[in-house]
Amino acid sequence: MTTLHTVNKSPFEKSSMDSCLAYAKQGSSVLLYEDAIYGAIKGTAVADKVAAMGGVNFYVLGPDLKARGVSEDKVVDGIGIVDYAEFVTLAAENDKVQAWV
Amino acid sequence: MSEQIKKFMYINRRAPYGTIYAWESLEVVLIGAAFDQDVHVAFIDDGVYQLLKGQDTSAVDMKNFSPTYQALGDYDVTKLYVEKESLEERGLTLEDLMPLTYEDEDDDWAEKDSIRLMSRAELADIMDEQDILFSF
Amino acid sequence: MKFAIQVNEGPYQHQAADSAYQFTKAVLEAGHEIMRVFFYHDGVNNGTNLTTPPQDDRNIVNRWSELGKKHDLDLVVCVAAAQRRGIVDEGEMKRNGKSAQNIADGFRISGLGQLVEAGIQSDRLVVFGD
Amino acid sequence: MAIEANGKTFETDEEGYLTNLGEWESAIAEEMAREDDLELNDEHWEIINFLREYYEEYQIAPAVRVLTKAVGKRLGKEKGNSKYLYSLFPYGPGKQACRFAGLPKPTGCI
Repeated sequence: MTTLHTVNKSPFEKSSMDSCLAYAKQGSSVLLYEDAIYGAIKGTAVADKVAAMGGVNFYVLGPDLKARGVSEDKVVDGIGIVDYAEFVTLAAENDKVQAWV
Repeated sequence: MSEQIKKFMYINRRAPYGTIYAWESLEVVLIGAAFDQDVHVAFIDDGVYQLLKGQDTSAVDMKNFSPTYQALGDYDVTKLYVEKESLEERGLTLEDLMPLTYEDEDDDWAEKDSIRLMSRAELADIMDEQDILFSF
Repeated sequence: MKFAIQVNEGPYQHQAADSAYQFTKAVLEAGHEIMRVFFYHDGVNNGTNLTTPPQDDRNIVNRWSELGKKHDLDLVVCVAAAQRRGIVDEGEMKRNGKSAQNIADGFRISGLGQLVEAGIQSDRLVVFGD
Repeated sequence: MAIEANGKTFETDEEGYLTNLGEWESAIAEEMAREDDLELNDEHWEIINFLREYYEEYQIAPAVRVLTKAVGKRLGKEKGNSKYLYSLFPYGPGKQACRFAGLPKPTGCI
């Protein structure tokens, strides 16, 4: 089964993104939103962790990037930028959603 | 109500008392037990602290709900997974946790352990098989 | 597809209440069904009619009520969590001898079983929390 | 609200549940029963004591189905059914017996 993992905490403050990455299987998807968008930015200490996760699809919520003043060109290559409608699509396309709250 | 049986997993990642999440999540598990689904409860990250022995809240005047985990067997909630890595990272072993058991109706009421120690990889496989994941 | 939404955080304190609303709206716009929105933990505070945010900010409670009215949503506040945090409807007010009720329009108070049932009857459960 | 028992006054909530659970004494259960037109016999006490012990051990009142199973195991099969429990406590073992036993009011979750 495929899972959409959602993370909403800054990886610099909380460990939920680390926990999520430890559980995300090949073929699953990870959506970073709310404060977790800081985990999608190039040149940070966590960017390498994201890059090392082969076979996992990463997404970041555009409206939360924009709200926080992070421009889309700062996002790590390969992370898809989605809106709420695409968040819904991801939730529907995967068999279930796991929230790393 | 729907006749289908789903695989339910309640995921506990928080320590008790600092916030109410652990207790209110246990309340859902107890209520959910009446719905005859295939229930699984996972304790990972700080969630393993919920099962620590010797909790005594008398000096902070909060309700000590740790004994309630021991009632889970009566509620037929018998698949409790504790993640090995989370214990190790916190310098804990199974010995530090409350023993939780159930009586197996299909095996002449033999007392069995409810807690199953799982590696992160094993638990990830079990999580993958679930239909519904409740997070608190 | 049938979605169930669980909201664990109160309004204004945490973006989870906003994210849950935006997601719920997007689910409906995509033509899917929302079978229930269940408010748990501090999330029950999304359902109090005593909220009075300043006029230059969004009104999170009214926003739920309006969306609920428009789409006939089942907005359920957990009774156990609500009792702890002082959210009561007419029935709970009488049952517990309180002087007023404060449940917002379109919300109802019910048991935790409604969350479990939402998990059973929906195709997807999506949790928003801290 | 309040209830008089054993020459003392005990505070109760709107539905007659004891406010301070620590104050419970058997006379309170007797008085609550009298107000419900019941007289407590050994069989009632068997259940009330069972509930108190269960609460003491697990910090929750058992769900009715858990109670019936546990009563059946502890007190005999013929007592482990809701018919028997309702015959003792017409308003239900969850509500009435828990009230007599000085347990918290069930939140009515299902």
